[in-house]
Amino acid sequence: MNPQIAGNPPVATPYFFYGLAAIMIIGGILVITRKNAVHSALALITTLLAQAALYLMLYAPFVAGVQIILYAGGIMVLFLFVIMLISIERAEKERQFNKQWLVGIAAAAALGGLFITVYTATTKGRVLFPEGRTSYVDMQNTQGIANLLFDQHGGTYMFAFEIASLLLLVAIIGAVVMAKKRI
Amino acid sequence: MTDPRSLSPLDLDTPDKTFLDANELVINMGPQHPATHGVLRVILRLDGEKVLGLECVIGYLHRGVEKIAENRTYTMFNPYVDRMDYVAAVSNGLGYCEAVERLLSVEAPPRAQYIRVILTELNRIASHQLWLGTHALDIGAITPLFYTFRDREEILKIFEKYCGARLTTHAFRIGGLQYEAYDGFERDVKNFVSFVKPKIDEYEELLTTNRIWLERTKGVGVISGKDCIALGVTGPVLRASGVKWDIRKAQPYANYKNFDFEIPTGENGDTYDRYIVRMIEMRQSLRIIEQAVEGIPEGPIMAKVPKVMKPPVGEVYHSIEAPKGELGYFIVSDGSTQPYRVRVRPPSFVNLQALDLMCRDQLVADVIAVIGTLDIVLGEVDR
Amino acid sequence: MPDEIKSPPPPPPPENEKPTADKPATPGGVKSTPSGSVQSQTTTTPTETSTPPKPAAPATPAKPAAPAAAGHPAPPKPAGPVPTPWDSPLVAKYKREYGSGINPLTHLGQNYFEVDRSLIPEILQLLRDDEKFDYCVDLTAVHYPKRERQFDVVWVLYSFSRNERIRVKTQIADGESLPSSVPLWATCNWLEREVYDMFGIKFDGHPDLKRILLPDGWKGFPLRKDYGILQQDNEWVQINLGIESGQ
Amino acid sequence: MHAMTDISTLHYLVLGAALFLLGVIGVLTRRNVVIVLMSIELILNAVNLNLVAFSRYWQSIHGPSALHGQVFAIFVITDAAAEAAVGLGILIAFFRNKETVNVDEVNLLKW
Amino acid sequence: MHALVQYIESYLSSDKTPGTAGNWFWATVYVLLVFVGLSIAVIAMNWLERKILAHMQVRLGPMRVGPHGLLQPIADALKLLLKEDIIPDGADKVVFWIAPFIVVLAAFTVFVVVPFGPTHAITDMNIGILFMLGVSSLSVLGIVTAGWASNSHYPLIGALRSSAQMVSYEVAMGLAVVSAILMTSLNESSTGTLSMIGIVEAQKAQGEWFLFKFFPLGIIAFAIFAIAMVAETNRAPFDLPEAESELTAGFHTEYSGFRWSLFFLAEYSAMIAVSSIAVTLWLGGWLRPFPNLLHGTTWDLAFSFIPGIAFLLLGAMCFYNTARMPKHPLFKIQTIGLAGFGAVLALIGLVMFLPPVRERVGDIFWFSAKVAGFMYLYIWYRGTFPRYRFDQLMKVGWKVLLPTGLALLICTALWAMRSEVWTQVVVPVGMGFADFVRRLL
Repeated sequence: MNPQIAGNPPVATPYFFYGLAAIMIIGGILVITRKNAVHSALALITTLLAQAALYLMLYAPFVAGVQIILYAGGIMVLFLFVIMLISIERAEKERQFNKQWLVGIAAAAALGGLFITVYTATTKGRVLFPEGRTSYVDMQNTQGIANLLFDQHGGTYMFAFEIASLLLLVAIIGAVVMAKKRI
Repeated sequence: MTDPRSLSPLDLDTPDKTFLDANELVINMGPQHPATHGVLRVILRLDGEKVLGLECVIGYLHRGVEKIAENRTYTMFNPYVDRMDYVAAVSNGLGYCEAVERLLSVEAPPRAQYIRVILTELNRIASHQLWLGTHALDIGAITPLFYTFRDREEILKIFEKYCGARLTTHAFRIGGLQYEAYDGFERDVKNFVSFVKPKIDEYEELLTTNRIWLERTKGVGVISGKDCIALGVTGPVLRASGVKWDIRKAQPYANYKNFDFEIPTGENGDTYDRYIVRMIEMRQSLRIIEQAVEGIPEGPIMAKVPKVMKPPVGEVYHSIEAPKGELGYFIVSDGSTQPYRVRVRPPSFVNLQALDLMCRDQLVADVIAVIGTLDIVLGEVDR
Repeated sequence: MPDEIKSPPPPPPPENEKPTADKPATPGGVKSTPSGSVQSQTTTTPTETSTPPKPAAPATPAKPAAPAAAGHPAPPKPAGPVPTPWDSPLVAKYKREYGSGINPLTHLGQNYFEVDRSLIPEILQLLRDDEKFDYCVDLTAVHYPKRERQFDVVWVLYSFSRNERIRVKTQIADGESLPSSVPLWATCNWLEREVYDMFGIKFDGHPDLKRILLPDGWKGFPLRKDYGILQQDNEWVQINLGIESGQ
Repeated sequence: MHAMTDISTLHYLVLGAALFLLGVIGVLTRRNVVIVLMSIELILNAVNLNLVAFSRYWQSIHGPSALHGQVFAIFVITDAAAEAAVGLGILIAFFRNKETVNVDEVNLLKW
Repeated sequence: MHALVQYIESYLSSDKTPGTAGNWFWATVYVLLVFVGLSIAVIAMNWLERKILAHMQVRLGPMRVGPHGLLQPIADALKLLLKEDIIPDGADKVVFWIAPFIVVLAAFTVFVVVPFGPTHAITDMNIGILFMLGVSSLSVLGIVTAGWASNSHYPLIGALRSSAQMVSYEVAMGLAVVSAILMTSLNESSTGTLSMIGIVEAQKAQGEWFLFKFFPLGIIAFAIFAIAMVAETNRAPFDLPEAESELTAGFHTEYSGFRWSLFFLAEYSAMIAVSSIAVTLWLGGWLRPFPNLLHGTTWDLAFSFIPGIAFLLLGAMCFYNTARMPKHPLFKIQTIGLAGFGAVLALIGLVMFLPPVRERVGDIFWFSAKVAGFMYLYIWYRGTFPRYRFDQLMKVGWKVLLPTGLALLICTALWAMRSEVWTQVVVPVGMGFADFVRRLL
């Protein structure tokens, strides 16, 4: 495996990675198997928080913060709201899996096979993504992202930023119109 | 669920049964509820948060006072009268005694009438203070309750000194008073008036300009003067809707005519106006008490009334201005020692009828505020 | 205050000997202070009274002809004031129009009409619209079991503009019904419901005539004279409150 | 495990792939629309994980300012928020008219 | 022993917070210190709230348990521990059990980044304020699941209402925070930072608290945050869900005993957390008043005495009350208790005068004093304001706070960049327009 990346102390010991990965996998399984929608929502929340921790290990604190605020604090509240408003006890009693669940599993297995072959085939001799030497200073992460997003001379994502805001505007109006009782 | 194909896609106002938009919810605000001032049960028909209509179910505190009256002599029924509107017991007693005096065509001596006026006005202030405390508590302001109850304690002390009881005082007798004013009565009342005058300003400071209080009371539970008269609503609620009518001025009794005081009226008959009207009424009562204490005449405190009174056959209707509105007694006498029929016209019972009209299209939270502003006492509603 | 005192012709209420109230079966010999007798009137034999009271619980309010405790009431004092005919421009106008059906009287300074049952809706309408009696203070009834038309129904009206209060009385028999005055004054809605609840007088045209103070299933009308002070609707109490004795 | 010195990008890719698979299974096999929407969130999370992992790899080559992966991850999160909002809006409208939440009962193009 | 003292010395002189320095031992020590301090604060807050509210309402408040009710919070805690823990039948056991922990988790993890001093914070994350807002938004999840798990109609409505309230006021809070952070980038050294310690350093560098920066804007931002934070913790005028004189009861009605006390604990720590954000962002965190105006050693010395004096004053209050305690033997224990308590406070005051302690304790004292000021504000609100109706509450949230927040953000940005805006926007546009007019004529 690749040697220690110079300059940057690892955020946490590798065991953390395996622990968090396990939490995420189990959470994911719970999300798709739970009968009660609230239980699967809670499982999804644990997965999201574990992923935020993983981001910290990948030296991306800003994305971790956004993940907690937006995903766990925003979207999941939306989900819980809707689950409670629609009060779908009746739906729990019914069959949880649709008729073609077998086809679904088969397709997923095929996709899994594809991933495995790709990963194993390419790493026979050499490392798929060899780590470089340069170190990166963690303290400047937010500023780094800001420079990238808004700075003229750095690769600017200004245009993408405006499109994203447009997308959100459309989503807001769409959701409101959709949920209104009488238009 | 109707067959989906029959619903044309544009037909969006079909009634839906989900929790999300149950279009008519019937909620029962039961007899045991912190904000219904006693055992009143209100059945609310709601559209989400808006009140479509409500129906009051009363009678939980019905003790059959009028039936008891027919089995008691006139003097024995006197204490029962205090148990109806237990918050303003003194004015109940005044109404009943004056009605029977009218039946006997007897007049209480001037000294008795002055002391009666003082005690009734003190009782009006106490009733308004209790109203303000509980009304503010319902809307969420905790502090006024403690201020008003501390000051109300002073009045109850005077009652206790005068007639031994704090709440159901049974202070008056038919024909005058039982007890002579204890020495120092005038001094206590004067001290009380000077003590409570700045305190009422304190209540005003707490609430009158409190932005959230204004928002919770302005434009809530509006009722017009015309509707008030049609529904027979009287008292501060009627005056707040702009009708300048007070029995103490319109048909003076217990020589109210030789005290001068104003009658406050409001413009748009909402909860805020009723609050202002009652605050001014408290101050006017203080003025009456001051004038009465100055002018207490000497003389007997009891008119010549036989021990076992047998009023002549006949009937009389006499009403006074109780803190909640017009409290009337319709007494029919058949010449024996016991009244043949005593009908009590309770202001709270009639005012409560207006609750449905006032709460129409308000929000659930406002129903509590409107019940508070009507100032009903269930003892009087159910009798 | 009524100045002149007339000789006391017997007024509409019945003669005085009528046993004033339905006294519970007071045990002979026991000093019948009303409150005392009420408490001691329990079904089991109360130990403290000297002679054992009749064990039968006064469940069935047989009208005991208990001798009125006060003995034969003294003859009414002659001096009592008595209703005298009342005349005023208003009364004159109505007298001309309705003649016998209306009988204006005044007693102790309070004026009232005694109106025949058939004229009631008309008179009330006129009083409200022409004479501006826009506030119906009260509506109640009085039960005279001895008379053939047993109930007196009384409206107390008040006019803000004239600052005057009058009463309108009418006599109806048991079982007869009256046109509801809710269309005239909205306040009569609950008042009529209470009169129905207490006396059993029906008002046709009332939007929702049902009991207001007593529970809906209650049988019996308490304020009638023949309804005992201790009587309850045993059946309702047994069913709803589960008290076997019904008390 | 002696070779456990450090977590390479490959570890993250495998984890992302696993999450992706779970999401796909969820979408394909579940009948409840809410769970399907949640599975889509899972898929988007898996994508995010890969992006941030690549961002670390890219940083190790082009120096600390190469945070393209993280910026892109933020855009994916905003998109997920928009998608969730509209998806739930559709769900509410759908539930109000059809009283049911099951995906396979939405078989009419126009009802 | 000497090594230990030397080790502590080495830490005290280090310039980095234990978290950033990657020092596991000190980080855990700090975590313990902060949480012990927090629980003491919550207990003190419980007593203070009841006493101050009582005195505002012309009554005495708890007097019976311990001198002047000082042991009342402990009695409450014991009662809550011993009370039976009822789980409503049909309730969702798992979710019912998890919900309070989510709320407590959200309320407590906020303190990881709260800066009590330049080096006195558990860790100084690069995304400090973002982390705090994120974690405090997690408590909404706890409340919603609590309402759902109680399996009854009214707590569900109560939960939905209070979470709707918290979500909508989070938006307003975010805007106010952004405008404060924008001010951090104006001094020459830093390029604007999210880290809490960085923000306070910026205020120190710029020589004034952000409350007074850009005169009206700072105060408006602070006002928006102050209102939003009261709504965020469901307190005072916005305490609609709990104090229910209407129909819907609060979301934690089905809870009892220990679980209910968790909600109670979470509410108070959330209050302290949100006020510490306000203090850090606008009132200059641990900076003592007038750091630049009255700087210089004499002033520093004078200000450093204040913590000691404050504690001595508290001790004096206790002794004054012991004197006034009635002489009846029944009160003997209480007088001794109060005297002891006063002695402890006086002792702490004296210790604070020792030179080594004096320098270091100043930061923590000023920060706590400011947060205590906010706590008093909370209690004062509760004493005076009636309750908002739910629709008014949402109206204030969306129609008042949000627009002002947006306008505030724009104005702060424009004002902050006024030189650049002038040179790069107004001037060229003006010139172009003048040229256009000249060509017309």
